[in-house]
Formats: sequence, C-alpha cells, structure tokens
Amino acid sequence: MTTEVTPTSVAPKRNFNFLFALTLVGLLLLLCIVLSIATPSFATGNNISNLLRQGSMIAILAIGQTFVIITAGIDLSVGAVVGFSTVVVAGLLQAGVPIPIAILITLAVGLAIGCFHAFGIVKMGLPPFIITLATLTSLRGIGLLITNGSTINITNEAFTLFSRESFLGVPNLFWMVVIVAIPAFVFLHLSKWGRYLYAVGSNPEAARLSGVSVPKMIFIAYGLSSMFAAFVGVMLAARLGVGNATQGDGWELQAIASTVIGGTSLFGAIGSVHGPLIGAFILATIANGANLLNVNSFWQRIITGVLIIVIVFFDQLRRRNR
Amino acid sequence: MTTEVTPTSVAPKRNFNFLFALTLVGLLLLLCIVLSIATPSFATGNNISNLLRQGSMIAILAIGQTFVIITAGIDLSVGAVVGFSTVVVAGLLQAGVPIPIAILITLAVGLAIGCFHAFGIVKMGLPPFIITLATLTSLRGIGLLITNGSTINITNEAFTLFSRESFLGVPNLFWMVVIVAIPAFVFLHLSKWGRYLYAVGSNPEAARLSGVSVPKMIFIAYGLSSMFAAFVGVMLAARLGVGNATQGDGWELQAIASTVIGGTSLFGAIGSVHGPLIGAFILATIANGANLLNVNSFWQRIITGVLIIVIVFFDQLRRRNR
Amino acid sequence: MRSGSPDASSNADAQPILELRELEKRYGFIQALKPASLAFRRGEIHAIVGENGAGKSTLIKLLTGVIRRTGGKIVWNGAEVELATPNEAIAHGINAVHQEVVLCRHLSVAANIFLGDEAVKFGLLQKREMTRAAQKILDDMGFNLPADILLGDLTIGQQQLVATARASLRGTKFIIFDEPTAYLTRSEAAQLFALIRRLKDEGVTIVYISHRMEEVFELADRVSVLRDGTLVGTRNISDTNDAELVALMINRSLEQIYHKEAIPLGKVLLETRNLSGKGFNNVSLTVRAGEIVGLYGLIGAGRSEFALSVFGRNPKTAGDIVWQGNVVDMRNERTAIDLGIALAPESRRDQGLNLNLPIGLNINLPVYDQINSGIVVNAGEEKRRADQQIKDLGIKTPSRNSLASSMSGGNQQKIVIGKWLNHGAELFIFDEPTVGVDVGTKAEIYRLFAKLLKNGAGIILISSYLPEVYELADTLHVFRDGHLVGSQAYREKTHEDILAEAIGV
Amino acid sequence: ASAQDVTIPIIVKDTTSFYWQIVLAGARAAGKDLGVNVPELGAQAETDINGQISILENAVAGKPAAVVIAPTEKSALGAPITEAAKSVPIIGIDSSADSTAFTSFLTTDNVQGGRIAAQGLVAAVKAATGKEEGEVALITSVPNAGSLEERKQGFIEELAKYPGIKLVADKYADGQAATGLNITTDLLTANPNLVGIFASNLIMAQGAGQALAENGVADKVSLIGFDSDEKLVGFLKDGTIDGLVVQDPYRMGYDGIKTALAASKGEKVEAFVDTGANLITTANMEEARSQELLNPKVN
Ligand SMILES: Nc1ncnc2c1ncn2[C@@H]1O[C@H](COP(=O)(O)OP(=O)(O)OP(=O)(O)O)[C@@H](O)[C@H]1O
Ligand SMILES: Nc1ncnc2c1ncn2[C@@H]1O[C@H](COP(=O)(O)OP(=O)(O)OP(=O)(O)O)[C@@H](O)[C@H]1O
Ligand SMILES: [Mg+2]
Ligand SMILES: [Mg+2]
Repeated sequence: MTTEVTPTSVAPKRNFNFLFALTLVGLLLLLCIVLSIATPSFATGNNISNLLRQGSMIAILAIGQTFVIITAGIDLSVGAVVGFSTVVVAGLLQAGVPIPIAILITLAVGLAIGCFHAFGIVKMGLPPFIITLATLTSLRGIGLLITNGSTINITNEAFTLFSRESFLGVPNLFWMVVIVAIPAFVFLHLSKWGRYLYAVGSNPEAARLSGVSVPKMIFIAYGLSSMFAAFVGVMLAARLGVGNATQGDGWELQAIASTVIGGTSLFGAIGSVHGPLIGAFILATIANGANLLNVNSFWQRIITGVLIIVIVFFDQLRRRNR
Repeated sequence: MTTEVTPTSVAPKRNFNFLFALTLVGLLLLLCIVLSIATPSFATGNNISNLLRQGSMIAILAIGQTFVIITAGIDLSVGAVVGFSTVVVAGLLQAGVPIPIAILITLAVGLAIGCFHAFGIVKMGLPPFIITLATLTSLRGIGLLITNGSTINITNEAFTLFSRESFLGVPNLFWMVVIVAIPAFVFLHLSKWGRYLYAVGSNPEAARLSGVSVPKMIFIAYGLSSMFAAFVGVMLAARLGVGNATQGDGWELQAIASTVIGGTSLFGAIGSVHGPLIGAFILATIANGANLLNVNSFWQRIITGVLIIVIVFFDQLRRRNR
Repeated sequence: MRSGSPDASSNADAQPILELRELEKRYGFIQALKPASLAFRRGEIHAIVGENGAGKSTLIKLLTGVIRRTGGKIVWNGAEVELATPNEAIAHGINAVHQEVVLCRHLSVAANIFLGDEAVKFGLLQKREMTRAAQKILDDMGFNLPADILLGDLTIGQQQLVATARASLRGTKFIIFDEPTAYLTRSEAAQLFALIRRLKDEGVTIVYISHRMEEVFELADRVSVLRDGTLVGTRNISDTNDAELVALMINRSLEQIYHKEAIPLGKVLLETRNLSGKGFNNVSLTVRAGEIVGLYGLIGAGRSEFALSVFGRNPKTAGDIVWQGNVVDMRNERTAIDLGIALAPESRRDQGLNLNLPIGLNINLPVYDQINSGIVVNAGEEKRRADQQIKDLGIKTPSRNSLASSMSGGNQQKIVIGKWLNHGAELFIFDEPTVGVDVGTKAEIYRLFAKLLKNGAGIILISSYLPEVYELADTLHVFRDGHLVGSQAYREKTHEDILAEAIGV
Repeated sequence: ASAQDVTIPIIVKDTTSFYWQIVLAGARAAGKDLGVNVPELGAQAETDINGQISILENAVAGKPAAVVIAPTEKSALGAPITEAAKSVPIIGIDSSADSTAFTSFLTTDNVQGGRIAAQGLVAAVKAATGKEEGEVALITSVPNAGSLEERKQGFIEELAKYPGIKLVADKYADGQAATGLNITTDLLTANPNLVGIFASNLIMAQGAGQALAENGVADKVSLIGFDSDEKLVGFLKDGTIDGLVVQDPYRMGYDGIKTALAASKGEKVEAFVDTGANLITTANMEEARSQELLNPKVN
C-alpha cells in the first residue's frame, strides 16, 4: 500500500468559501450596476455615502449574530438591546457623563446582557431562543420604564455630529463597520477562538473532549453579540440624536436574515464575517434602490421578498455546483 | 446471552412526556390559582371566556408551527399569513361569496402558501428561515396592495357574530382550538405521518433510507402550518370584523415561543400537540392577569420576560431530573 | 471473579501505570459498570472484550474524563486522580479513539487533529503549518488521507483514522482504542496494528477493545472480559484461547460463528448491467434467491455507493438495473422498497438511525405503511414488532421506548438490522451489518441470514471484514477504485489472493 | 360606594408612544384630582387591533364604573364597544368607532390635522422659496394605522387645492426612526427639487428632521411634523422643522376621565367635544398656549 497522499477529487472547502463570498459580492455588484443604469442618482457619491450609512448598523449586528449562530444558537434580543442602549447612552450623556465614559458604560451594559444570556443557556439550561426572547421582551419594558415611553433628547452636539461626518470621504458610521469587522475577522477566521466557535457549533461533545471550554465559548459568542448591539445602539443614538427604547424593533430579524443570506447555517458551524456584511449591504441596497426608484412602499415589500429568494437561490445553486 | 427483555425501572419516555406536559399544566394551574387569589375578577366565568378567546389564535398557530419545528424547520410567515387571510376572507365576503366557500378558498390560499414554502425548501434548496421570511415580507406587501393600505369592512353579521358567541358556555373561538387540536393530535401522535415527521426531523437521511418521502413530509408540515394560519386569519377576521393586511404582526414569534415553552426543540424531532397549546395559554394568562392586576404595561413586559424564563427553567429542571 | 495470580510476566513488580479500584458507573437505574478493579501495566497492550452493552465503552469514557464515575477510585502512577474532565486526562497523557467518531465534521482534517492544541503565533493560527504537520503525521502513520479536506467529506472509516492520528498525538502515555477496526479493511487494520506496536515500543500503554478475537490474539499481551457490567476475568494472552474468552463473555460456549447452510440457488433476483454512478463504474453482477453475494474492497472502493444506487438513493449514470427480469427505473428508495429491496446502510449514525427517537419507532419506521388500523397506527402491532426484534437480536435495552442514542454501539447496529428484518424483503443489502456487534450476536445474525435465504431471499453482503464475507458469501466480488476486479465462487481463493486483488498489487 | 372604589380604566392605542403617554398623564391627573382609580391600559402597537379588543374585554370583566377608550380601528372596535356598552358607559377619545353606544366623545379630527399640516407646509414652502409650488413628499410611520391614514387623507385632500404643489412620494416606513431617516435621505437623493416633507407622526418627524440635518438641507426643504416632544421642539427652535401639528392629548386624557366619572354617576354629559389640532411654527412657538401644548406636564 502506498503511503503517499493521492489527491482526491473533493474540492477543499477553504477555496470554496472564498468563491462563495465572491458570488455574493457578484450579486451585490450586479444589483448596483442595475440600479446605476435604472436611476442616475444611485451612483452618486452622496448616495453611496447614504447607502453605507444605512447598511452599517445591521451589518454590525449581523456580525455579532454570526458568532452566536455559528455556535448553533440564536440571539433574538439584539434589536431590543439596540433600543435599550440608545436610552442608556442618551441618559448618561444628558446626565453630563463624558462621551467616552458613556460609551464604555453602554458597551459594558451590552456585555452584561450577553453574559446573562450565556448564563441562562449554560447554567440554567434554557434554549437560546427562549432566553433571548425573554430579554427582548423585558428590555423593552425596562427601557420604556426609564424613559416613561418618551424619547431622551441628546443635546451633546459633538456626539450627534459624529454620525454625520466623514473621514477620507467615507462616512464615520461605515468606519465603525470597518473597526468592528477587522477584529471580528481576525477573531473568527484567524484566531483559535474562532476555530473553537466552529467546533462548539459543529459538535460540542467533540469540542469538550478536545479540552475546549464550551461554556466559555458560549459566553464569548453571546457577550460579543450583545456588545455589538450596544455599540450599534450608540451609533443609532448618535444618528438619531435621541434615546428611545422602541427603536431597533425587528432589527433582530434583519440581522439574522443578513447572516443567513451571507451563507451562515442556522444549524451552526458554517458562517463567516464577510458573508453577513455583504448580506446586510444587499438588503440595504435593495431598500435604497426601491426608494430611489420611488417604488410604491407596498411593492417595495413584495420585491424585497422576491429578491431575497432569488439571491439566496442563486447562492445555493452556486454552492451545490461548487 | 439472554434474549429476553429485562424490565428496568427507568421510566419509559412516553410516560415521561406525559409527566412533562403535566408540569406545564401544573405551572398553568399555579398561575391561575395565584391570579384567582390576587384578583377577584380572574376566576369569573366572563373572564375565563375572555382568556379562552384570547389564547385560542396563538394556540392554533403554535400547533401548526410545531409540525414545522419538528421537521427541524421554522415558519416565520404565520403572522403575515394571518393578516393576508383576513384580507382574503373579507374581500370574498364583501364580494358576496357565501361564508363556507369564502372560508374554504381562504384555507386553500393558506395551503398554497405553505406548499410554496415547501417547494422553496425542497426544490430550490432554500433555508426555511429565508423562504418564510421572504413570504412574510412579500405577503404583507400583497395584502396592503390589495386593500390599498386600508381596511376591508366585513358587513356579514353572521360571520362576525360567530366569534362572539359561545356554545355550551365555551366561546366558539375556543371550540375552534378543539376542532383543530384533536385531528392534529391524532395526526402527530397516533398516525404514521406523525412518526414520519419526527423521523424527518431527527435524521432525514435515515428517514429517506427507510422509505419515508422527506419532501412529502416537508410539504405536509408547511402546508398545515400555513393552512392553520389561514384558519386563524378567518377567526381573526370574524373577531375584528375587518380584513387588514398588517394584522398578526409578530404573532410568529409568539407562536414559536408558545411552541418552545411547550417543550418543542428548535433542532427538531421533539414536540407534541398539547405542549404548545398549554404554552400559548400560559402566555395568554400572563397577559390577562397583568391586565386584570392593572400592571403598568411596561412592567407587564418585564414580568412577561421574567415569567417565560422562570417557567421554562422549571421545566428544564423537571426534565433533567425526570 | 478476579484474575488470580499477580502474574508471570517479567515486570510484575513494576508499579501499574493505571489502576481501577471498585470503579463504577450508573446511568439512573442502569448500572453500566459494576465495581471493577483492574491494573494496567506500563507498556502492555491490554485487550478488553465483552458482549454489546457489557460496559466496555463506559469504562473507556470513565478513564478519559468524558463521563464521571459514580463510585470507586482511579490511581494513575501511584497517585489517586479525579479524571473529571477530558482536559485532565489529556494532561496526564491519556487519550482514546472512541467507538463513535467524536470530531467536528465542519472542520478540516488538520483542524480536527490539532483541535484544542493549535499552533499559534502572535495570536494568529498557523494554519499552513498545522496542515503540513497534520499531513506529515498522517503520512507517517501510513494513512492515505489529505489533511486539508473537510472531515465531513470522509467516510466513517477514514474519520476513524483521523481520530486515531489525533489520539496518538495526545495519548503520550496511555491510549485506548474502542473498536478501531470496525470500519477498516484488512490493509488499513494492518497499518493500525503497526502503529499500535510502534506506540507500544515507545512505552505507551494501550487498551484495545474489539469484537474480533483474532485481533485480540494478534495484538494483546493480556485480555480482560466484561459481562453485563461486571469484570469477569483477566488472562495472559498466552494462557487462554478463543473458546475460553467467548465462554467468559457470553457465559456459554459457541460452537460455530459462521453459520452456513447449503441452500439451493433460485431465480435471479437482481442483475446489474454495466452499472455506473458516483464512485463506481461498470459493475455487472447478479444476485439469486438463496444466495449471499459478498462485496469486498478497501475503504472508498465504491461498494457503498454501488449499494446506494441499487437502492435508488443515488442516481446511476449509466447501465441498467434489472429486477427479476425487468429493467427498472430505480427512481428513489420507495421504488426499491416497493420492489422488495431492503438496505441496511453502513453508517448507523448518519444513515441508519434516528438517534433521538425511541428504539421502537426506529425499528418500525419502514413498516408503518403496513401496520395501520384505519388512520391511526396499530399500537399493539407496533409494540409487538418492536419487541420481536429486540428479542430476536438480543438488543439490550430497558424498553422499546428508550432512545436509540442511549444504546451501546453494537446495540445500535442491531436496531439498524432489526429494522429491515422487521420489514422483510426479497433482496437484502447489508452494508457492514456486524460492525461493532459481539460474537454471540454475530452468530445470531448469520443464522438469521440463513433463515432469510431459506425463505427465498437474496443477500448482498458488503463487509470490510474479510473472514465474514469469505466464510459466508456464495459469490465474492472484489471492488477496487470503483471497479469490479475479481469475482469468485465460494472459497475458490485464499484470503491473501483476495486481499491482493483489493489492493491491486 | 366611596369615590376611591370607583375604577375607570383608560385604554389607549399604543402605550409605547409618547403621545399616548401624555394622554395617560392627563388621565392620571384627573384620577388624582377626582379620587378615581385609573388603570392605564393599551396595546403595544397602534396596529394591534386584536390586542386592544382583548384589553377591552379584560377591562370590562373587572366591572369598572366606566371605560375610556381610544379605538385603534373604526370598524373593528365597533362591535366590541357596543358589546361592552351593554354593561358600562363608554367614553371615546381621540378617534371614533362604528358604534352608537358611546356616551360621550372627545376627539381631535385627524383629517383636519392633516389639512392643517398641508396648509402649514405650503406656507413654509412659500416662506422659503417665495412661491406656492414645488415637489413635496409624505412619510407615514406604518400602514393601516387609523389616525395616520386620516392624517394622510386630510393632507392629500388639502394639497389638491394648491395646483403648484406636487406630491411626488408617498412612503410608508416600519415605525422606526432610522427607517424614516433613510427614506428621507433617499427622497432627497432621488428628488433634488424636493421643497417639503410632511412626516405624520412623532417618530417619523424625528427621523426626517435628523435626515435634513444630516444632509444639511434644512433651509432648502421645509418639514412639518405631527405631535411634539423635546427633540422636535429643539428642531422647531433651530428651524429644521418648520411647523408641528399638535393636539391636546393631555386634555383628552383628563377630560375623558372627568366625563366618564360624570357619566357613571348618571349625570348628563356632552355627546361630542373637539379638542382641536393646532399648527405651531417657529414664529408662534413662544406663545403661552403653544408652550402649554408643547410642554405638557407628564408626571
Ligand atoms: N447515556 C446513557 N444513558 C443510559 N444508559 C446508557 C448510556 N450510555 C450507555 N448506557 C448503557 O450502559 C450499558 C453499557 O454500555 P457501553 O456503551 O459501555 O457498552 P459496550 O460494552 O461498549 O457495548 P458495545 O460493544 O455495543 O459498544 C448499556 O446497557 C447501555 O445501554
Ligand atoms: N460525500 C462524498 N463526497 C465526495 N466523494 C465521496 C463522498 N463519499 C464517498 N466519496 C467517494 O466515493 C468513493 C466510494 O465510496 P464508498 O463509500 O462507496 O466506498 P466503500 O467501498 O463502501 O468503502 P467504505 O468501506 O469506506 O464504505 C470513494 O472514492 C469516496 O472517497
Ligand atoms: Mg461500546
Ligand atoms: Mg462502505
């Protein structure tokens, strides 16, 4: 028997993942090209800036969500955490807390919420769906209670100005995506922690037998997801100039949809950082394009649904044929 | 080697499932007892009727959702199907179609939507999350387009009266739950189709190699879920006396929550008909009790979240200790 | 009963590397392992044998920190240890190749080999280094596997080899193999044995679990026997023999394992004409009523793919399937089942079982069409049929309602077989039917084969265990690289001839 | 029964909205002043008709002296209100319903509010560009919310009276300020000649105002909002928003409870009261009445 390695006909997944991301980028580009032709205002610098701003928040949520979904979990609370965080940061700023400290406290609150989720899952044995749904419900209540159903007006100009400005011609909000995505990429794809996340999602028993602390990875995944959501809350508060507990309603579904469009499997262990990013911007581009083309709002919903099917379908085709 | 089956004292799963349902019933009863003591109006016939009415729609959605979840899928579209169906049935009734035919057509529309989901999953290889999310988005658009964003008023008195009346002292709406739940129970727990559903959810490959037609079961599960949602749409149209495409918003989450509270696993192959039923009525009782106790609506959310955690936690405990 | 003499071997006075004192494990009311005391000597190969469900895997899981003991002590190198977590076991240099592959399908082979022990530089994974290192390890062990492929793309046998490579890397002092050859063919097994001997030479203590007696006698220095959770004896391999071990295991003697009757061959049931599909090419063979057609070959030779195509699971790309004289379009599994073909697939976890469902449901899954009264399933018949198979195959379970996942490996395999015996068919395709099945039950299954044949059925028996196909098959076909390279009638050639054909030397 | 035992629940459309919190604040104050126990109830979204019906049923089951309700949907709430009115007097506030069983009604005419918004927008456009012409847009928070549809109706009807003004976009959002913001920025991109926007509720006005500020076009594009809070008042002050149509929610809540108490005692009450809608602009915002409307005492 020969001991050399015979090359097999099975294509290595690594390359394939890369190609897969390319397809999605291709679909996004195609969308952009069609829109550039259909409407003159699409390909203007101003609109691209708007587009980048519009997609950035869901994109960051989607990245956090991806960590959780890779562990075969789900985080329904992110929208509520966004809303709650706008209240926290707005309240702190109005109380005169300096911006950096207000932001840090808000992120810490987010982290704490995520740790609570992980605690519920790991220690109390609750399904992720339930514990995050419960937080979703409760957090909105707490936020509404704090604000008494109204909005907290942020009078700190420096804070709100940030969301409007650009750096090197790119909106600050999009830079936030870059700032989050790069470490997220390193974490998920280049560090051993990322590998452990996949292992936990793929086969928690195998991960445990390999000495991976499954609870720790669950804490990391949910902690990051909620912290990213808190970060988005800060961005949203800056963009809207208010804190309001009902904001971010339904964003969890948008984030999960971006994640799944980006090729993440809800059964865990499959997913990337770039996929959800592209997924989020595909959704943002569809909305932007529909607005620019002044599509009737009702038709806009129908078209969004159809496009989601079409895009994911072509992706599936591509994946199957490799 | 002994060939006889050695009887052991380990409780067979069947009984255990029964016990599990008992616990949930126990929790529901506990909730009711606490509320009866806390507020005199809870245990009145009138209020119990209200409670039965209020829980009935989510209960039926939850049963349909259970079929889908047992196959390890998810149906996010049910809320939208409910809203869309109110429009369909209202439109038909206003066009002078007799009640039974209007209802049958609406149910058929529901079935068709479900089959479309199954088609997307089986033939197009789309994740259930994506195809049902897409329908959710599109259906609301179509419903709004049909009604031009307004409401269709149902002038057929016989139709609307039905939802307010009772039979043998029990509200008609709750009888609908009975009418749905009994065949659903027979289907899931007593017929071969139920067995096949579990098999598909547990290991589709093994089911397939045992001669189970996996695609057929997927069609059945999603078809039933959407048809149940259409049925709920008819009930809602009767209760509201209008057709309105935005109704039922967020009901998918409530249905899924009821299902999960009722012991269904989102990873498939675990679930029952009675569990989700009880889950739905637990949620309805919490809302009803909070209203009766005049709990501030913000506190109501907080308490609902906490109670969901507590209830599922005790369930988990019970399950683990068997 | 305990192995009496402290014993004859030369390093008798040496301190044992690992000692169990009244070690025990309960699952609720099930006592999977009754208090057992045993000492493993430094550098020995210690085999453990026993029936399905005897507690072998349980013992191994206790030693590797997978599950926690419910009583007793473990002494490692003279000091009492907890072994409460896998980490602790790894830290001592204890590792195992478990019976069921416990690896991550979504990660590459290299990632699995280094999982938990990644090479990191500046916080970044050294993926290329690890792939290279993993490839070298695999090559050194003589395993013909690429390190950069996803684990899920490998067959179970190949996955088992990856698990072996992984364990050898961590078990620097003590390695346990739980039925490592179940899915391996002779040549891969030979490589594994070479590896085990090399490890022994390096001073590693080996525990070897197998249902194949000849492997035990080929490898082991000593052997311990478990029966019903009780350690019934330990023997020096030189002081014992096949018959004694089997008698210890099943508490009675077994005259004959391979049950073969002369059954007259009947009509041709199945004929494949130049059948091609994914993984196999141009395969022509026939199966007659009363005949066992054996398919032998190395891992990945294409036998399973062939079977799946015949069963309608995978489409053929060319050729014909002829069923009782008629060319049939094998559209899907249902078509095959309705024609009277049954397939017990090779991977019980992936293809054979619905693990988180009750045994009874698993056994009856193919027959629910037949046992309805009206619209509901006939519950009495459902119970009767499940209990029948549990009894016939000696499936060791408290109840038909127990989940398949709580069964020992061999008992799970029996469920896969029982499912199709329950259904009945004219042609049975058994793909690795006796993987992980104990000797007593194997004999039972072979006897059941004879019964099926007498009733006019035909059998395609795919096995990587040469003695099995060699002894049982009326006609033996050898697959290599997806082609039929040799066919012979019953016992025309020797083991060596057949092996040579399969390897292609 | 002593006054303390008297319970009069108030059921609003959406407890999470600031507007309804002001209504509740008014009701709360009335409860304190009159010694009435006032449970504050309401659905969690304006579109949740079924939720409101359930709440009404539950409230009636508690045998209150009277019920004050703001029906979310005209026809759907009709029958349940008629049903409830069999056992208790029902006082309607804010919006109407298809029922003749109301003992009294205190409403603002949302259609009228929409008309006022249209007039305000045209005036603002004229002030900015000197002419009564140009392209305008409408942003509605969610489809199918009764009061928003009425505002839209009034706005479009009134706009038709100005031939120079063209409604180029009529958009629905999803109730989120960020969506309102995104829609507005896209409207500005797609319609460079846009001169005015009507954002027909609080949240949309916040989003639209923020978009004008973000794109620096507050001078060029006039914006009219509906309802008010601190944020919008700030926008009004700095000119981002040109006018706010405000109702008197506080009074609606206060008078609703007051009327209900009277009705429960069998006193004669006025069958219909219009609490009015007013346009507050940067110019008149400092007037005392404006200040009262803009800064209701919530607590
Ligand atoms: N998780 C579990 N829950 C309950 N019982 C279990 C569980 N795991 C194993 N058992 C029981 O413990 C007993 C011993 O099982 P074990 O897996 O050790 O057998 P084994 O000797 O390895 O058998 P095989 O040769 O079939 O692999 C069996 O009766 C089995 O059903
Ligand atoms: N999922 C897969 N993707 C790609 N190739 C595969 C896959 N599964 C099997 N193969 C390839 O198909 C060929 C035939 O495999 P098959 O499982 O039929 O072999 P076999 O003779 O039954 O061996 P084994 O004893 O491993 O089951 C092999 O080359 C194998 O690598
Ligand atoms: Mg075992
Ligand atoms: Mg095989």
